Amino acid sequence: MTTSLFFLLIPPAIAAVLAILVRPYTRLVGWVSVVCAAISFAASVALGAAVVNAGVPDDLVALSALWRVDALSALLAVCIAFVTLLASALGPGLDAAGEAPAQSRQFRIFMNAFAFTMLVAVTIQNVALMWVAIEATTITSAMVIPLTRTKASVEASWKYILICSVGIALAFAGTVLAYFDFVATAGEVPGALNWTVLRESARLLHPQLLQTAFAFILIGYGTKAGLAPMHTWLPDAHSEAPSPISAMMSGVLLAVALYAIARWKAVVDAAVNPWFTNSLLLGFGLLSVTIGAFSLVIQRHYKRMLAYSSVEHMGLVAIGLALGPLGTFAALLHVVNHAVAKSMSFLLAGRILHRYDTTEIGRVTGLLRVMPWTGSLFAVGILALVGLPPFGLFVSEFLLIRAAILAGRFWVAGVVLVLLLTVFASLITHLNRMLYGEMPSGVEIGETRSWPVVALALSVGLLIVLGVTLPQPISMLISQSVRGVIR
Amino acid sequence: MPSGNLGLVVMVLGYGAGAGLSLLAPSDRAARVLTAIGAAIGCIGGLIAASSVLVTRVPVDATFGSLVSAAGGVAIHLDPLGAFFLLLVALVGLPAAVYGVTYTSEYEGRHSLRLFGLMFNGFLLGMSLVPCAANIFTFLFAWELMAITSYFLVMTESQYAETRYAGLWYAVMTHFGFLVLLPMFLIMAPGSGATAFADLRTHAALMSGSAKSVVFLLAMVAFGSKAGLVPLHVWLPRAHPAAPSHVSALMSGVMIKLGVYGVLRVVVDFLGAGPAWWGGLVLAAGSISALSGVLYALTENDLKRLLAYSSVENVGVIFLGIGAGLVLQSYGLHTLALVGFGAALLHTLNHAFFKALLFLATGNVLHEAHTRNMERMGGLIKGMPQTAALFLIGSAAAAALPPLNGFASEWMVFQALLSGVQIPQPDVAIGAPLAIGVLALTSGLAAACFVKAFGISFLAMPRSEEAARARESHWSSRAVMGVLAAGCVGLGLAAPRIFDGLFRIAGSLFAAGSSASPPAVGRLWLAAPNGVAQVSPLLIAVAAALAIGVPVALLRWRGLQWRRADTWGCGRIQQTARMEYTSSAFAEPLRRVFSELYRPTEDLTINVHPDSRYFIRSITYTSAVVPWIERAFYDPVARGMRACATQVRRLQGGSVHLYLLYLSGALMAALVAAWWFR
Amino acid sequence: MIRYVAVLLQTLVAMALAPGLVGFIRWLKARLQGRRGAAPWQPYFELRKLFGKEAVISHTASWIFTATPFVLFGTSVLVASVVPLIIAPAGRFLIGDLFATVYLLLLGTFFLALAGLDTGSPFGGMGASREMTVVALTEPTVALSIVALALNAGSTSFSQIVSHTLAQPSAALGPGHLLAFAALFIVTLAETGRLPVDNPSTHLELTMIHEAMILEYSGPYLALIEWGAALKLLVFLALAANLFMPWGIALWLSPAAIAIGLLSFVAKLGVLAVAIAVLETRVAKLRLFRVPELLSASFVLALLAVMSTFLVR
Amino acid sequence: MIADPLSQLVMLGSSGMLLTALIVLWRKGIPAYVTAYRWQSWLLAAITATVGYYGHDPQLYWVAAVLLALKGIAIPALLATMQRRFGAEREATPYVNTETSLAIAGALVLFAYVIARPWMTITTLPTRQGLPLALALLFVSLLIVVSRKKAMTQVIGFLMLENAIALLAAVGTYGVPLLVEFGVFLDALMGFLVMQIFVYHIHETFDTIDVEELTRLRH
Repeated sequence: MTTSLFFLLIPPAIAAVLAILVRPYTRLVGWVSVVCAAISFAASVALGAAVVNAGVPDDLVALSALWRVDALSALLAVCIAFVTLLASALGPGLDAAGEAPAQSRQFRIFMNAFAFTMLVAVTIQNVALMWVAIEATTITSAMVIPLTRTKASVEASWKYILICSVGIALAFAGTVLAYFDFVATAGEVPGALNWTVLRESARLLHPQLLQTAFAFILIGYGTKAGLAPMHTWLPDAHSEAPSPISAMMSGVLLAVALYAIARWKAVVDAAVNPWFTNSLLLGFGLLSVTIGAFSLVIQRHYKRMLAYSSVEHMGLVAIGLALGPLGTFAALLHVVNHAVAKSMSFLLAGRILHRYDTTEIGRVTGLLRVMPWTGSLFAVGILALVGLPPFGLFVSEFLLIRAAILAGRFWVAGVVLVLLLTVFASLITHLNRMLYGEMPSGVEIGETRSWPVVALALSVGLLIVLGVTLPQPISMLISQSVRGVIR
Repeated sequence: MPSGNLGLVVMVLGYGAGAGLSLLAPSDRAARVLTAIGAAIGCIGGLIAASSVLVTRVPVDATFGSLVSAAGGVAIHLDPLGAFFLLLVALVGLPAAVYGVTYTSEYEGRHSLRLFGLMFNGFLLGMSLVPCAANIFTFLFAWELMAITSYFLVMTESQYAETRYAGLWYAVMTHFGFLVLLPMFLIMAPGSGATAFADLRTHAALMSGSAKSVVFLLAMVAFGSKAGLVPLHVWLPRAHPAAPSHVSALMSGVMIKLGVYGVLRVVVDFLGAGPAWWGGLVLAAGSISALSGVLYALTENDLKRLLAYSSVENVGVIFLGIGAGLVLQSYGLHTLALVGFGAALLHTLNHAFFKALLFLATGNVLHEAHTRNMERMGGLIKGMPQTAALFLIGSAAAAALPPLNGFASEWMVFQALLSGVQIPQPDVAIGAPLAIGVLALTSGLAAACFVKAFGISFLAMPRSEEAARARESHWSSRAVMGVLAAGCVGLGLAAPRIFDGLFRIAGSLFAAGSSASPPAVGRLWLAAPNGVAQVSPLLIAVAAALAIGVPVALLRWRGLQWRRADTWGCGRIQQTARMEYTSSAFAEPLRRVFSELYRPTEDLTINVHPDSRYFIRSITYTSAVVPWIERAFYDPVARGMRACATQVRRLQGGSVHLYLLYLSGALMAALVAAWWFR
Repeated sequence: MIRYVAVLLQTLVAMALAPGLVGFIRWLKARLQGRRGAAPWQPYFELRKLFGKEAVISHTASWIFTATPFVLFGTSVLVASVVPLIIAPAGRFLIGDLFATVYLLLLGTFFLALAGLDTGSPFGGMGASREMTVVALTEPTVALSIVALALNAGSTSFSQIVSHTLAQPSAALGPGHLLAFAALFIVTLAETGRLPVDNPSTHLELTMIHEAMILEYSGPYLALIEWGAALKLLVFLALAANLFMPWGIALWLSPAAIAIGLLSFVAKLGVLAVAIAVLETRVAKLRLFRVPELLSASFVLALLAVMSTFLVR
Repeated sequence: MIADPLSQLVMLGSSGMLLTALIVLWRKGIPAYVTAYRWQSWLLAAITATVGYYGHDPQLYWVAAVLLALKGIAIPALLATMQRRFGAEREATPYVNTETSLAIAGALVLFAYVIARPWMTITTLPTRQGLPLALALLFVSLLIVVSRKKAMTQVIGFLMLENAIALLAAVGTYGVPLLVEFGVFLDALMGFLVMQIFVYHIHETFDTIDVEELTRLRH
């Protein structure tokens, strides 16, 4: 347990440090960081297996006063490590005639640091330190956005750092308030900020103060999770960042922020009527889905398109969290599926951008004939993102609607379905425009560096596996996490 | 292993192999052949499974609970009704697959035949699995497999912007249906979270009337959009022409019928008898679809669009049968109700045959004439006599002319509607004669429509070079069309036996029905309920053969001498194709009669000689039919969506201050909420 | 067996009578218009002459053109053998009911229209288009009048309708019955190409419907078509006669009954023929686009027939 | 109660911090902002130390020391260098003019009191009077970030936001555990450094630090 946690966290740190120390940059560093990512992915899987075997719903594999891995942490850790591995393997700085070494170095440093901070965020059990880690993710990821410094990237990085810092600061204010509540009612206790302790003693806490705290926390982490109306940084940052980073941000960073919200929700629900947190989450979730959906209708850039679809999906997850056990199950499953599908789509978008040298949908035509494999995989990614079978997101959206109807919230189901149709219509329109039509002149035909395609094809396979046979370990992991979050 | 399960295994393996192998095929040619072989094996498997169930009446069951256990696992249950539709898939799929081998040869090098093979087999697999599905997840899975693959099949000839547009319409409409399907099933699902169809059936019995009605309405919308009921038919006349012809044959012959399957399964099987207005609604929908379908078909000059609209019409006829059944059932007249359902099933089967035949024949025509526009065809009967003859059989069947199969099923629908007058309440019963009037008008118009379809494109003088040069297609495609044509005749003559079987299938849907016995008299007679009227297609055929054959024989015996001459041209020496009656001219009278529906836009510009207005240089006349039904329903939606989108776009204004303002606003709102909530 | 023979015989009788009926109407019209006109049996001579002549077939025509006359004639004969003329055999011995009859007639029209298009002459196309329009618009009327009858008799088979009407004569004079009769009579005029829908004696291309379609026919083919058309007229009149006033029709096969049946049949035909002749001398042909109004009027009549039947039920 | 020196001092300090924030709303020159921030950080350090003294919590002395070093000296110095680098760019016309923003600030302070009133009942800490002030400071610094156009001003606003939270911690809970405290310091420093880098980027690519220019990415 402890060892696997060690091997989960340390390799990215090593890779980052190595990238800092070794200069000028050499390909070796890149490969080392790939290997490290692989190791930590293996470790995360081991961790997940251990948790499943331990089988205890929530009680917890506390490793020390500081670290703690339960099902939810393991789930997130697996996602993070997986996407990191993809990003690291397909990122710049691996082949000889690669990009500018300075850029590669910057990328390797902060990509690994980024991964490290995310992994820490999901495995640490002190809510304040969790906050520290999440704030750190902002800093590390922000440093990679202006990898190639253009006006756009600078603007995007400024908006990202400013909005997210302000938001995350609010989350800390919420944390402090909750702590204040705890200290005021329960007095000084060692490990009072460990959220298990918080949750155990939540019944004593002063409900209204806790509600205020949750308001701060929801807005704060919600900013990071891209919930509307705090999502505004997201399309800019995700579209300007280098594709591997976009993949990590969109695929898992948002999920990490929602992880924090889920943890706090568990605490607050123990003290106040869950109706409060549920309705807040429902409200922001529906708003996100709405804004995400309608921003997709008239969208000119495919990376921004993917970004808005992330907003929409995070909204769905938030709604799921508000819909009781089944909804939470659907939400967590959706997090996993979305991590795979969205990271894949962003990496493919990177290949398309590299070939067509434009992010405009209107100028990317005849993709299926220019890059047959990339094109078809991209199509698969989009079709998965709109929630069609046989891909995983269909299952999770199906469960989400079912949860809504079982919870008697028919109007939620109705609204979500209408919005999903809007999303489908717009995405399929854009996809249609990109895949078919005349090939623009001056674009070379055929695939280059085909092995990334293979890697991405694997994640397509994963998506199908998730959709057709939701594997037992994963569903067990998720249902354990549900029991950990919902009391 | 019972033959049923064996058949299913063979089916799945066949389609799977076809998909996989054609994807990995070494050459385009190999891809074509492998596609067909896999599909054929799959169809044969489906044939085995379906017929074993239909013969032994023992349903086939199989469950794979481990797959997606979270969503209820994958479950298969093939009962007679499902078997009938599985049979439909296989019966049309087999000819289509064989036909495709030669038809897709022209795609070599232009489109990816590997992808096509994958999608084609996936499409067949999806369609075959829909009637086998025994729980919500499996059904939706198969349903969407069918939808996605058919989307890519429609997009095959993506070089045309028109095709891409059609694909868009198709995708959106089909997904709309899918998203309506979800709540429909989930409302029926019991709170325990069980999703097996058996549980749905039991739970539906406990549901309140209003909940049942909601499910019914959702089912009508969801399955109606697949079946192409007006006004949800918009994708049909776009997608069918765009798709390759044998795919159109499958879509029109089988896929839209799965909408019929859905309605029968959910409304008749799960919900059971409902209030009379359900049936009334179905009758209304059927009447509107039948009438407007055939009317739009009449004014079409695009041969495939014409056939697509005719599919809308036939689906309308099918729903007339179902509607009659529902109304009668709601009054407890179960035997009569079964006649309605049986008639619907019979017409489903018959339409599958003649529409597939027509689309395949059209495929040959397209291949030769290189256009779908009838006004550039003509005289094809000289170049391709056999295709012409086959198309004629199809048209006659579509016009419900005896003794072909279309006649048998429409006669049964007539009788089913007629028995509606036996409903005790006159104010309800009066609906039956009205529906009969609609159906009669529809069949008359259908006859006119297919006179036009055949006469304009195959008869008289060719209107274009290509049409003049048209030659017969590959023998294999003619062979499969021959099989389908034989089916059209055979199903017509054997209608009494078949209807007997379909009646029992419909009877298996509800308890009261299983005891009822079909009104068929012997094997020769197609009989109305209570035997108040009979008709024997076989005898009609024999008598007609006599009545036509004897005069022929007599004239031959007397010997009639004849000679060739030019068509009389009112004194003109030379008849040219320009002087022939065109497709639009043929439809003109009816277009005037129904101008209320068509709202035709006409524009006549006469370019006269500068010296005297009596010397006319050129006359240009353009006229178009306004599809106002579509406009009325879909334009507002599109406009609303765009409006919302433009509003939402404003939010992302670009100013970081604005964004921070949102953030602060959200914070304040949340704080106030937290402050209020006690 | 004997019944089959009887049916065959009465069909032959109908075939024999048909040209006479046409001739009689022409003769009577001529008389009413103050002309002497040709003798009623003139059509027989015409048929004989036509059968003797050689046929001229257009270069553009295909086998559809040559097959059509036989189909048209055959279907007419078939229908003649189905409907009750002199004797009304019980249901089992007939191959179909009213609906089947309608569709059989439609089969003939279908081929006739195709033949009209086949020669590529603009007149043929014109005729075909107009014919199909008229036929399509008559269908609902026919169907509804059938329903009106069926509502009374509880069946759509001839024998039952006939026997039912005979059983209770009062129904024959009921409003439903009369309205349905009126509707069916209008349909008869439309289907058989009489005034005011079509003018059987014109050869002005722009006004004609039936004649335009058969413009290209000659010799034996034309003979078959003319004969078939005449038979169709006879069948329609027989329907109008026997379904609404079946008195005198032979229900069993005794010589006396058959004799009475034959006489009453001829009498009824005569009456209806006179009616048509009078009508055709009185009214002018309608403009083509006024025809739908007439047909919709007939549809309304049929609808009223059904309604009233419901009311009296 | 009133006699309690701790609550007196805390009230005084908190009010002073709020005042410095209001000064930022009122003045126009960036140097003035930097000074205001420096003062605020010193006040924060002082409050922390006082709380530590009366709460007999030696840890807080360390915290106060780091506060002073980091926020009271280092960061203001860096800000000053930035300001010198960019020259005296004045905060031109903000989105809301001075009067209005002061009025809004007043409203926010009121709102803070409304929100924070219930909390006063649950604790008996003598420092609880500082809670609403801390919240008010938080809101006001939000207002600064929202309504001021220069990137630097926004950075200062953000820093003040952090101060507000630190104040909240100090008066509410006598400070959070030391580990957290230092984690937060680390983040604050890193965050500030990154922001500083980005401000330089902005200045190089747009040759202004007016955020107004940054509206290229939209929709």
